[in-house]
Amino acid sequence: MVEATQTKSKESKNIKIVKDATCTFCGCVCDDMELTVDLDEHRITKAKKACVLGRAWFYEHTIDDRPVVLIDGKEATLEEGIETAAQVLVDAKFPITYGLSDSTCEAQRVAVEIMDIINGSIDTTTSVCHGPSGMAFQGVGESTATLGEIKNRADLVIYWGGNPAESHPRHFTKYAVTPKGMYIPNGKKDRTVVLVDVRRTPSTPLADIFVLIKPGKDFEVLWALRALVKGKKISENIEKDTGVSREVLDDLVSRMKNAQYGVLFFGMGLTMTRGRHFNSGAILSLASDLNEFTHFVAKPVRGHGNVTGADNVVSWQTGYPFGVNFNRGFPRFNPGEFTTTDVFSRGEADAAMIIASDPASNFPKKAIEHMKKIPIISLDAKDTCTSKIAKVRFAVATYGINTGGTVYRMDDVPISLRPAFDSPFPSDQEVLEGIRNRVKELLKGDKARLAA
Amino acid sequence: MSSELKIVNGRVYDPKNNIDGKVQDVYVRDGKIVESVSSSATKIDAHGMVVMPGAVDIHCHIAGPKVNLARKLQPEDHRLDVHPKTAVTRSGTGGVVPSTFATGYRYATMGYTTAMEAAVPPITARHVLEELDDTPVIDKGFYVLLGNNAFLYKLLKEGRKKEFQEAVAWWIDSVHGYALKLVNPGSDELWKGRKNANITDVNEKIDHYDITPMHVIESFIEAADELGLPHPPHIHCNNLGHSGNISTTLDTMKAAEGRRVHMAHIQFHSFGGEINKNAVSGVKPIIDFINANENITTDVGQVMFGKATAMTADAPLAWMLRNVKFNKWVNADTECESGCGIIPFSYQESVYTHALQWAMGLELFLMSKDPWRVLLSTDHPNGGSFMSYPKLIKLLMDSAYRKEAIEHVNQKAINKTVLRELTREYTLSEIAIITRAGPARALGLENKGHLGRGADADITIYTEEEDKEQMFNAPRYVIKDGVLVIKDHEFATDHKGKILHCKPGYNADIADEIEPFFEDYYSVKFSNYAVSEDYLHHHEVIPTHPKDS
Amino acid sequence: MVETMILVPGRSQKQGTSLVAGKLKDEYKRVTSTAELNEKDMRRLKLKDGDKIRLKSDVGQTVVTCIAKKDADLPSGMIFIPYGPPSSELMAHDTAGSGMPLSKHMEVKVSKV
Amino acid sequence: MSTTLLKLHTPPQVPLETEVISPTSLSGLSESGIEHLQVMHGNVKAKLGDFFKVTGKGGSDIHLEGDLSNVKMIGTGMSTGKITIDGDVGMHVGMGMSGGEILVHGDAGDWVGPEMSGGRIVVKGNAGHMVGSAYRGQPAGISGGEIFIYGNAKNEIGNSMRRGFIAIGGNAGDFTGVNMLAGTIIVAGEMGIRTGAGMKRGTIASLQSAPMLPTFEYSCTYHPLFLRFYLIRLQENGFRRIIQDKHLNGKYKRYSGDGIELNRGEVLLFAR
Repeated sequence: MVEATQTKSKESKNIKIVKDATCTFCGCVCDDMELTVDLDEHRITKAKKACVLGRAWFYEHTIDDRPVVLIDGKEATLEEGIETAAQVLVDAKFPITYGLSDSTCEAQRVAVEIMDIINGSIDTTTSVCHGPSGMAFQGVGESTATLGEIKNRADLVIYWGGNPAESHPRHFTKYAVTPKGMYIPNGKKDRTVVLVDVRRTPSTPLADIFVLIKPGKDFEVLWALRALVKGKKISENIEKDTGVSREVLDDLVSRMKNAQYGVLFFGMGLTMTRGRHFNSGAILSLASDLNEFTHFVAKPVRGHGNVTGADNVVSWQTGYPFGVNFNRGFPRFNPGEFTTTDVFSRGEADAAMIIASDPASNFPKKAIEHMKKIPIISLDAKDTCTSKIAKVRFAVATYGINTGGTVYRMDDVPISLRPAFDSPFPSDQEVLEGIRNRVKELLKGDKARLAA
Repeated sequence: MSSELKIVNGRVYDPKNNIDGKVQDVYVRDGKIVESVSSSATKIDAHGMVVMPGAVDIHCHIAGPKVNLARKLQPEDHRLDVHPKTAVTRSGTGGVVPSTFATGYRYATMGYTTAMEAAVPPITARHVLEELDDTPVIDKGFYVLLGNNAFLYKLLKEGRKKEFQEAVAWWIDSVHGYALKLVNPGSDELWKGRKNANITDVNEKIDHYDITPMHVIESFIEAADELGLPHPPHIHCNNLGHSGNISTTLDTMKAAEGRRVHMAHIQFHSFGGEINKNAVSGVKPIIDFINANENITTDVGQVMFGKATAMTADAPLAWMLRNVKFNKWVNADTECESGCGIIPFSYQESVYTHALQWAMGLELFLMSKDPWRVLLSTDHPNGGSFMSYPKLIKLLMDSAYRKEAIEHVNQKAINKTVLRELTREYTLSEIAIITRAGPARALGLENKGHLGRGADADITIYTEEEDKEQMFNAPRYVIKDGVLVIKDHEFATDHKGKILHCKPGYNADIADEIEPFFEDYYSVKFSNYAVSEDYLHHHEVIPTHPKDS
Repeated sequence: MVETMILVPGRSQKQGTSLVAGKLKDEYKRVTSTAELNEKDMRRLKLKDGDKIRLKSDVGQTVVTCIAKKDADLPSGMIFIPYGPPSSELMAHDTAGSGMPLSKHMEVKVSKV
Repeated sequence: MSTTLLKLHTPPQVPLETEVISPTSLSGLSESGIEHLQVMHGNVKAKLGDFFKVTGKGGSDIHLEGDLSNVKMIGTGMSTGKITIDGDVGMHVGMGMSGGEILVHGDAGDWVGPEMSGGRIVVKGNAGHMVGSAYRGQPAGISGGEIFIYGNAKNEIGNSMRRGFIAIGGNAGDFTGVNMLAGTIIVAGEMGIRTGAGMKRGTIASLQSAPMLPTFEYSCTYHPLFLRFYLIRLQENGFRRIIQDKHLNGKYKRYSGDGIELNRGEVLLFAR
C-alpha cells in the first residue's frame, strides 16, 4: 500500500518520499502529508502540508539512543521485560491499563484483551479528555457528522470552549472554516464563524462573532440558548450572571435557527470545568433541539491522534467507551469508580500498565503519589515522567512514523498509516502481544482466573 | 494433518438436497462436507437429534460505526445482560446491541454460522472489518451503502451508465463489500441539504441531481445484473414505516422488471391505509406480488416485543421516531455517502402500531408461498434482537402458541389483519429453508445453507424438543468449518470465521474519474480510501458472474 | 499581597511542540511554568514580566513565571497556563463520578515570590 | 431478635465487593456458612471470612464493624431487615434495595442507594456523589424509599429520581435533583449550582438560599403546607437540631422549572 519512491540526492543521501502520509499528533489526523525521509539519518527532513504541531511531530521523532527495556532502571532484554511485565500483571489484584491515545487500534485491541484475560481494568486518556462528552452522549445522544460533511455544507460554524488555532491548527483550514465545499463554493465567505470562550486566544481573530463568557458559566449560557430556541423564558439576570447579553443570545439563536446546516464544535473548556458531562450534555442537546428548525450537528474536538480509535475499540470489545473493569470476568462501566484518576487517587490500583501517555505529569498530585508506590509498566516512544518511575519501561516505535496500523479521526473516520522509516524499537503492538502470550501461559491451569 | 468428523444417527434436514428429516450420517473433512471419512474420524452420535446446516442471517446490523454508537449509547442495557468469559472465549456485554465478541458467540449458541451486516458507508469499511475481525465464530460480510452516493448520483445525472457501473464495481472492490445496499434512495440530500426534509415519492426529483429514486433503483438493479454480483441490490425502500407505503414498495419491486432484487425487512414497507393516517396491514398485495414474481427475495424484518434499537441509514425515519418520545437520539451524517439515525426503542404488546407490525410480520411469513424467498430476520436490532429468533420460530411452528400470543396484544391492531385466520404451521424443513437454505441461495453462497458434498462444514445439531423455542435456543453441538465449537451446549474452543466478499471486475480507469471528486468533496485522500487486504485476515472471495463474459 | 484568581490551564502551540520534543527537556518545563495574567492585575500585584509568582490551591502549590496579557485578551481575575506538571500540582483529584478532575477551572491564591 | 455481627479483621488491600452482605443472603446460614460466602477482592475470588469475623447465625439484623470505606455494595437488593454499619462504608451501599433499613454511623462513599425502590438508608456522616442517583445512561433513577444523610452530600443528588424522598442535613454539591422526574429532595444546608437542571416534575427544597438557573422562574413566596409534614418527619428522624420551628412555619420562595422541560418541577427556598 505504501507509495514510496527512493531516490539518491546530490549528497548521495538515501532519500524516500512518502505521499499522503498521516499525521497523528492531534485528532485532525490529516492524511495529506508529503514526507521527505532521510533513511540514513532515520529522520524526516520535510513534512509538506504539516502544521506547526505536525512538523514538530515529524521532525522530533528521531531514533534516540536508549535501551529497549529498563527494569528497575537497569538495561534488560525485550524477553526479560515481557516476563517481568507479565508477572507484575498476573500478580496484581487490581491492575489497570491506561493511555492508548497515541497507539494504533491494532495495539489497543491487544491491550483490552490482556485486561480481559487477567480481569483488570482498561481506561484511556478519553477519561480526562472528552470522557464527560461520552457520558453526555449516553444520556442524550448526539447529532453529528464527518468533517467532510461540514466542509461541504456548514454555513454556521460555532466553536465553544476550544482554541483550535493552537490545539488543532488545520481544523479551520482543512475541514471547517476556509475550505470550499460542495454547497459552500466560496469557502469562508459562505460561512459565519462564531467563537465562544472565556478569553481571547489566537483562534479569536478568525471569528465573525466572538462571545466572551464568564469562566464557569458555559452551562448557564447553553441552557439559556436551549430555552430561547424553544421559545421559553429566561431570567433577566442573564448578562449579570454570565457576561453575555440578551441581545447577543437572541442574535445567536436567530442565526442558529436560520442556518442551512449548523455545527457546534466544542472543546475541553466544557468537559474540564465544573459541570463536566452536563456541560457537554447541554451542547449536544442544543444541537438536537435545533433540528426542529434546521439541520444541526455537534462534535467534540478531540485531542490526541487516536483517542477516538481507543473509544471505538474499547466500545466494540466491551460495550463501554472507557473506564471498564473486568474484575468479575465481564466488563463493567462506571466513571468515577473505574476511571484511572479515581483508582489512583483512592489508592486502589496495585499495578498499572501505561501506554503512550504520561499520567505522572498530567494527573492530580494525589494520583501521582499513589503511582509512585505501585509497579508501573510503561510503553512510550519518548521518556516521560511516567517512564521515569516505571518498574518496567519499554521504548517503542512511534506509530505513523515507524509503524503502520489504523487510527480514527475525531469524527470516527478510520485511516491507515503509512510509516516513513523503520525503528530499531518494537511497536507497542508487538510488546503487548508478547505480554499477552506470556500472561496466557502464566495463567494456564488457573481456572478461577480464566473463567468468570 | 486432516481433521475428520462424522455425525451419525441424526435426523437430517437439508432442503437444498431434498433431505427432509431422513436419518443419515454427515461426514466432514478439513472444514468441508465429504462423502466419507476414515474410521479414525471423531464421531458425534446425534441419535434423537436434528441435524441442520448452520443458519445464515441475511440482514442484521452487527458491526461498524452506527452499531458502535448504539453500543456506546446504552450502558444501561449492557449492565443488565453481561457476557462472562469462559476458559476459551472472551467476555463482553449483551443487551440488544452486544459487544463484538458477545455477538459472535451468541449467534453461534443459536446455531447461526453466517451473518451479513446490512448497511456500511464505504468510508467506514475499515472500521467494519476491524469489528468483524473481533466477531468470533461466524462468517460474515457486509453490504455497501451506495444508494445515496454523491459521486454516483453525479454520474447518473450525466447519464453515464457505463461509468456508473464501473464505479459501483470499484466501490465494492475497494472496500471488500459483498452486495449493494440502497436505503431510502434520494433522502440524504433532502435530509442534510433541505433542513431535515425527506423523499416522499419514488418519482420525486432529488435536489441538485435531476434524477429520481426510481431512476436510482433501476440503475442499481441493472448494475448488479451486469456485474453478476452473487446477491442482487438489497433495497430498503422509501417511506419506511409510513402508513400507505405499499404503493412505494410495489413500485420499487416492479422496477426490477424480472431482474433479481432483494427487498429488505419488507414488514416495515407493508403498511396499508392512507398516508399519514392510522396504518392498517397492507400485507396482502405485497405478499401476493412477491409470491407471483420469482425474481424477488425478501427478509421479513419481524418485530418482536421488548427491547429494540432503531439503527438505520434512514436518518429521516429515526427523526420521526425521535419525535414520538424525545428520548436520546443519534444522528450521524457521513460525507457524500450516507445518513444515520439511532434510537433505543421498545415494542409493546399494548401499542397499536407495535402490535400491528408484529402481526404483519407473521402474516408475511404465513401467507408466503415460497419459503425460499421470504426469509427470517428481525432486522436486528431494529425489530428486535437476533436472540429472539427461536421465539419467532416457535410462533411460526406452533399455531396454538401463536393463538395464545395473539390474545395478549392490542386487539384493535389484530383486527386490522387476517392473522387469526392463518392456521399454517411451518415444518422443520421450512424452518431450515427460511433460516439456512433460502438465505444462502438469495446470497449466492453456494457452499452455505446445505450439507451436500463440498459445502462448508457449518453444522448445527439440536436435541429434538416439543418446545421449538427451547430447541432452537441452544443447539447441543455447533460445528464451524469442521471444528466442534460448541459441545454439549458449551464452548469447546474459540474460532475465527471468514470475511465473505466480492471482487467484481471493472476498468481501472474509473479511478481517474473518481479521484478529482474526492479531492474536492471528501475529507480523506483518495489514495487513503481503498482498504488494504490486510484488513481481511481470513477471507473468501465469492465469485461474480458478469453478464458480458 | 495575596489574591484569589481563576487558573485556566490549556493547550498552546508551544506546549504542543515542546511536548513532542520531550517532556523531560527544558523547553517544555519552561513553557508549562509560564503563566499569563491580565496586565491590570499584574500592576495591582506589583508584578512585571518574568517575575515569579506562587500559585496555591487547596491541594498544592507551585511557583511559575508570569507575563502580562492585554486586558482585552485575558479578563481580569483569570490566569492562563499551558498544561503541564505545575498545573497538575494544583489539581484536586475529586472527579465527581466522571473520571475527570477539574483541570480547567481552579481557584488559586496568587502571591509574588 | 438475634444479631449477626461481622467484624472486619483484615482490611482489604483493594476494593472488596460484598453484595452478599444482606439479610436475604445471610438468612439461615451458620457462622461458617456466612464466612464461606464468596466475595470479590479486586479480581480474586475470596471468602467473607477472609476479611470478617462472624458471630451469630444469619438473621435479619446485621451489624458490621470496622473501616469499610473500601467495601462496596453492602446491602445489595435487600428487601427486609436491618444492616447497621459502625464506621465508614464504601460505594453502592443499598444498591437496588426494596425494603428494610441500612444505618451507617460513619461516612458513605459515592452512589448511596442506586436503583433503590423501597426501604430506608440513613447515613450519620457525609455521603459522596450521586446519592440516590441513576447509573449512567439509565433514564430513571430511584423509584421509591428514603435516603437520609445527616452530613453533607456531593453532586447529583437524586439524578433522574422517579419517586422517593432524599434529605440532606448538611450541604449539597452541584446539580441537586438534575433531570428529576418526580419525588422530593430536601437540603437543610446550602446547595451548589445548577439545582434542578432538566427536572420535569418533583420538589427540591432548601432551608438556605441558592443560585437559580436562568430557566427557572420565580412564582411566589408562600407557606407550602405539605413541606411542613416532610420537615416534621425529618425532625422525628434525627434532623431535630437542623430543622427549627421557623422552617416549619415560615415562607418559601417558589421557583418553577425547568423551563426547558415541562416546567412542572419546583424549587422551594426558605425566605423567612
